[in-house]
Amino acid sequence: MPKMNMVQAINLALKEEMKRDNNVVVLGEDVGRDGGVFRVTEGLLDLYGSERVMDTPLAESGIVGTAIGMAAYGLKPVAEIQFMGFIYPAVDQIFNHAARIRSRCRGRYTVPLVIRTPYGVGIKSPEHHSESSEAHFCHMPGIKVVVPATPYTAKGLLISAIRDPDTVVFLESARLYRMIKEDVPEGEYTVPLGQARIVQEGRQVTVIAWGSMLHRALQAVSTVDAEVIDLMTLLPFDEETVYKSVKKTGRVVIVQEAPKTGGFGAEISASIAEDAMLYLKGPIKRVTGYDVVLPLPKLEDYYMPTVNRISKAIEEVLKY
Amino acid sequence: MPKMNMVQAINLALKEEMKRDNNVVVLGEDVGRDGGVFRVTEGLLDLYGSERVMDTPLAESGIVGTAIGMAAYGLKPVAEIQFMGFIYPAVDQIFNHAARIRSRCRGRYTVPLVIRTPYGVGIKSPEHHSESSEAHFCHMPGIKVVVPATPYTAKGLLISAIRDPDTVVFLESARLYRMIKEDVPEGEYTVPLGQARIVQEGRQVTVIAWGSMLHRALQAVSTVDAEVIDLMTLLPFDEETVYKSVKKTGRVVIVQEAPKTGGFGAEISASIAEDAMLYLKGPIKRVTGYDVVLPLPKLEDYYMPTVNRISKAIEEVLKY
Amino acid sequence: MPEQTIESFSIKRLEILSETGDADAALMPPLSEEQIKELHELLFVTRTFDGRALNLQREGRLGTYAPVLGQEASQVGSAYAFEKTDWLFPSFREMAVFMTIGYPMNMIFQYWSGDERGLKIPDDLNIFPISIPVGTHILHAVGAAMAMKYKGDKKAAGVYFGDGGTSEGDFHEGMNFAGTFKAPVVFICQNNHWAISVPRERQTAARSLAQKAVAYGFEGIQVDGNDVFAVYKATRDAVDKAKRGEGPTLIECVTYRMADHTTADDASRYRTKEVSEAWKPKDPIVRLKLFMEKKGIWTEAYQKELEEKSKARVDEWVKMEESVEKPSPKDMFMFTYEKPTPRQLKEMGDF
Amino acid sequence: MPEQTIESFSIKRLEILSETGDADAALMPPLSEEQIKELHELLFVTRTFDGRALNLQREGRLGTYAPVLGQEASQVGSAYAFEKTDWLFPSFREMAVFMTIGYPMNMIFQYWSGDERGLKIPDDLNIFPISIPVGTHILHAVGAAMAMKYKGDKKAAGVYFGDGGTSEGDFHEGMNFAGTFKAPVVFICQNNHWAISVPRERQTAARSLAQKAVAYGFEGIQVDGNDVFAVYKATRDAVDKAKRGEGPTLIECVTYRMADHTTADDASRYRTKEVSEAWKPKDPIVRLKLFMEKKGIWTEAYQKELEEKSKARVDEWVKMEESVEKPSPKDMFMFTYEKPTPRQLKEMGDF
Ligand SMILES: Cc1ncc(C[n+]2csc(CCOP(=O)(O)OP(=O)(O)O)c2C)c(N)n1
Ligand SMILES: Cc1ncc(C[n+]2csc(CCOP(=O)(O)OP(=O)(O)O)c2C)c(N)n1
Ligand SMILES: [Mg+2]
Ligand SMILES: [Mg+2]
Repeated sequence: MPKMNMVQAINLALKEEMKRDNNVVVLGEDVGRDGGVFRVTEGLLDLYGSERVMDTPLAESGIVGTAIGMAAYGLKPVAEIQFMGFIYPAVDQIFNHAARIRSRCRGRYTVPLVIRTPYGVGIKSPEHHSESSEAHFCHMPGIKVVVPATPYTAKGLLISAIRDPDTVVFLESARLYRMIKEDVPEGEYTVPLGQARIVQEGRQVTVIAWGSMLHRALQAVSTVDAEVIDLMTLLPFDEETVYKSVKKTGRVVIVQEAPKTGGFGAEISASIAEDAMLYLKGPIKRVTGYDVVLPLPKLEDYYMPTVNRISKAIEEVLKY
Repeated sequence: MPKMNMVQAINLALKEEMKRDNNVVVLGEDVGRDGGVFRVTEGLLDLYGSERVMDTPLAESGIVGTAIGMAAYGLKPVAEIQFMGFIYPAVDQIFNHAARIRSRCRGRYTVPLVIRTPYGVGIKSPEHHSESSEAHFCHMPGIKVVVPATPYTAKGLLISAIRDPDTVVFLESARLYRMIKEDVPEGEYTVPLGQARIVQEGRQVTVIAWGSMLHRALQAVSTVDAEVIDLMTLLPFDEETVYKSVKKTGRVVIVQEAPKTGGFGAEISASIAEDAMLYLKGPIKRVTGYDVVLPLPKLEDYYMPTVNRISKAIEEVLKY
Repeated sequence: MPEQTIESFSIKRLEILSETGDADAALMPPLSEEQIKELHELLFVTRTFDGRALNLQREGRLGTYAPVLGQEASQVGSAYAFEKTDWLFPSFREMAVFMTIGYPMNMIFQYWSGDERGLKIPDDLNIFPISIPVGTHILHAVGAAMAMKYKGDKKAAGVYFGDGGTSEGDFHEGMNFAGTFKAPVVFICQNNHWAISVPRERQTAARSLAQKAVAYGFEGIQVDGNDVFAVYKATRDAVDKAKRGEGPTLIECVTYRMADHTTADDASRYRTKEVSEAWKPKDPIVRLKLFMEKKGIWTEAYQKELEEKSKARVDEWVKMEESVEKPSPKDMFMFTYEKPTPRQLKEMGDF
Repeated sequence: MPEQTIESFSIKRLEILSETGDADAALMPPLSEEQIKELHELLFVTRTFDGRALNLQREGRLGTYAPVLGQEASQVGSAYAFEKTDWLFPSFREMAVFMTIGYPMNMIFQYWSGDERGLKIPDDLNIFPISIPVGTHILHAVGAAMAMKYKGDKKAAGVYFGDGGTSEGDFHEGMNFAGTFKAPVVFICQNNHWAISVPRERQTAARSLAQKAVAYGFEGIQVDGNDVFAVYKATRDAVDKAKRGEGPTLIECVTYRMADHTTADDASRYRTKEVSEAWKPKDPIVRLKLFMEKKGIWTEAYQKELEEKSKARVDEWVKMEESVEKPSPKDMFMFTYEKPTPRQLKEMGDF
């Protein structure tokens, strides 16, 4: 089986899905001739032509808004937003339309759309190139939010997202793009949306992470009997798997790259505090980015949750 | 002292602040001649002229973006977004600029801007006129989020917001606008940002709410020895007051109008589960809107947390 | 090589039917007597519907409603120019568009009564649901048009918005995508002179809205929006052009919002009676009636019959609307996703 | 009353300095020899700075950097036309603008090395910090201009953006607000023919970007962006007009991005060498040099001195940048709000 990094795995998913289904089209800034600024869409233009792989004008609301129209007409657009920090002009189209059109017309029109965007700190980029704003999208009923942490799951999740009948925001950690390689089969397989993955079983503490933070979490638990959950789908998240683990371990650490306040870690913590509280032995700890405007590269390493901070949080909850 | 409803109280705050400080200007859709669709800016145009009370073109990003420029230049703009459901086109300006300009240039320019907008269910309006999307704004370091629940606090908080050196998103429950009247002094007073208000002291359970939900919470506790907290400022929220109450009561119910998942109630719950867990007697309950696309008026009453649902949650936590 | 002129543009205005009911023969589109009567009936029944909606609202039987009074020709004339397989994208004031394509108007009453099910578009009609956020649906029309082109379908998209709508960023992005991709889309701007309380002159410093097309490299044309023939002809030409693969067109229909913005609005706060009075002689229905009279196809008897028929149809729609069962609270959960999530299933337990 | 023309527009293009170094005397702005030399020096030192930045980046001493090569005249000529009290709003490629107003260029190196403190604008300079999200800062310039007008300050705002920037909704909303409020703002669009890999023709179907002003009811003009005199004259006229209260102007500077989009980009993926080679003869510095030579104010000796001086200045900025102390992690918390929040204070305990 070929070893692939995440860029290659996602690229392969796109190629295969476009081959399988003529209705799958790709659009965004620089996704065509350039193959995307991270080369995730490399080769698609040559394979499928500029009618299906559309370099758009520089306008994010335009990209998502026209993709909504395409999706309602019957296509399955995969729209790319160049960096997550530039997704905000499209928030209105995502919240007020992609998430709602099915409801608005009681199912006559639907929006089977995938919005891919790289997120996160770690590539030493200018301002706005390092955001992880998943929490905003997780507070919008009608869309789904997926964050893969490995090449294998990335391919399988993206195929599921493309085939999903609803709008999926698909977040790709730019830091992970070329960091890890693993076996990724060619050909069709899916990883289902809405299901978490237990990466490592354990009994003393449940560590919950997604995307780039999974790998730091895994480093931090090397000497602990920890159960590590890769959430994969954030909205809707797999409550069952989380609660089952909490019932077993009684201790929880949640790791999130975004600033702490109002991040998605809060929802997981609050859900546990509501539905699995009686199994808890002590406080639920969140290890997160700080509540600050994301710093430029000189300070970005200080911003992100470190292995050390995660370890300390685990130690603390293990005290109970 | 004159009795005022919230529209009158906010209107008075605007009038007084504009009188006190020439740099305070008002802009938005229909804020001038029409006095705003809820009449909150009524009379300002006649008092202060169209140079200070600006009817803008129909463009929310334009309203907030130009207001940012005005604020950086030295004015103190109060921008109105006609309904919270229409704030999304301005999210990019709020997140990527209003929240960050101070940081970007290390304080050389700042954005002392207030963005007022009516929110919430309850006025039997068309789609997009009933949103409570405060949680999105509470996950953005660099801005503040304020939600008054009474005419008196609304006036004092708005004055504080206008004088605040940072951008404040100021949310006004449309349902409350004319629902309650209370004594509101003319002339200057402020209610500080960042501080919660204990509306009713109690020992058995802490009920936390903001904006329109406060009044339903108060109805629900009529037969219980509950401490009721009106959060008033959501970002940054008054952790001290909340934890102090939780330490006393050991039981918590949080009431939020927005859909449950990823709402601001999650942050409060998670903070408690992290920093005050050991004082808790049982689960933290959230009573919230459902995780659905907000229904049109025929079903909106079913969507909102009812007094009955709040009471039931209180009963439940009292079991522990 | 000093200053030189590199581009020149001009904006045209089309009028066919005068206020006295005379039509310019050279420009008159080929419409049969039957069709002209059909247009007249559509205008008239829309006005009847609109008046009834206001009454129902006053009685508390509808929620907020956005009247179409005065703008009927802009909507009927344009919608009539599309084929059934084309896709239309209305804003919130397009009652006459729904009427023209044969939408079950009882469902439009149902929608304004606060019930989503009124927008469960019948499968054989290609109209998008009402879109409230101003200007935003323009992009959907452009995207659908791009999809039509990609699929090789010989169809066009038509999208409706107001003078206020031209100020939104999404209008700009939609126009620009349409121009760049030569999408088969017709932009129908009803310049009714007001965006709630903001008059047209304060919405933009451009003297016409049609000229905004210059920014995107395609044609913009202004028409008398109260002249159903001019609106029809301009739209028909634009639809044909789109289907020939020659790209988009912007049509500015100059008309007037004769009523309040919505039933929640009070226009007397910001405009005088006189200014709307001045538009009365331009009424689209009066004008068409004068034309038909001159042609001998309008008689008192015809009019009486039309009035009765219109009233009967509207009565029937009201009755149908009122016989609809209340929605179930569970409905809230059924259309957020294709299938309810586990959390939603739990929440549904409350009902 | 059939079809009639209701509006006509034409778009002009201004060129003063030919590729052979000859200036159109009738259009030549009143610039002294000193000023012309100053312009030449600004162009030249910017190019030296820009080349050094690329080197530093390759050595890993700067992060991603956006070179200005080829566009120097568009920036120097325009920035030179503003007064010190006017406010400028750069995008991310405006190194020559910062240079022209006398910004401490060591701080620009510092910024691109990933340190916010490089944008702590000195109090006596009225330039906004670099704005990365394309097109968004246009609104800030318009808002500041509206504030200038409200305050009665005789100032203008100038805002810089690219051909790609004209596609964003914020460009549209900014242009429209500016027109509606007659704000004293000058829109300076550097059409460098590329938005990363997307060529100008695929950005919009409009044949010029200047014509986009038609949509907003004010003047748009195209200038040869490699002709520092034409850029200066057009901007100066626009600034004066703004200060006379006559509203905004859009200036399209037609130029070329000679280098990669940024150091993270590889332009050979999407454009051939030939297409950029074709722009070499239009180089703004060569052209001005030829002009100066003809006027007798350019000599080999002058050039040599200029080169040495430029190199020395850039060396000095590099040295200054490198002597700066590392930022403290605590800095992260100090500029989010005026005062850190209680939660931030707790978080700061980690350092
Ligand atoms: C994005 C957005 N902002 C504000 C509103 C509130 N609003 C509803 S209609 C309207 C005015 C629309 O004017 P125009 O586009 O001219 O259409 P008309 O009402 O005249 O048909 C406004 C401001 C909205 N619906 N959407
Ligand atoms: C809103 C937004 N979307 C995407 C980007 C990524 N991006 C940076 S520069 C650029 C192209 C800009 O082109 P243009 O406006 O012509 O300016 P130029 O780079 O040519 O100076 C893009 C797409 C961004 N910075 N901001
Ligand atoms: Mg209008
Ligand atoms: Mg460019």
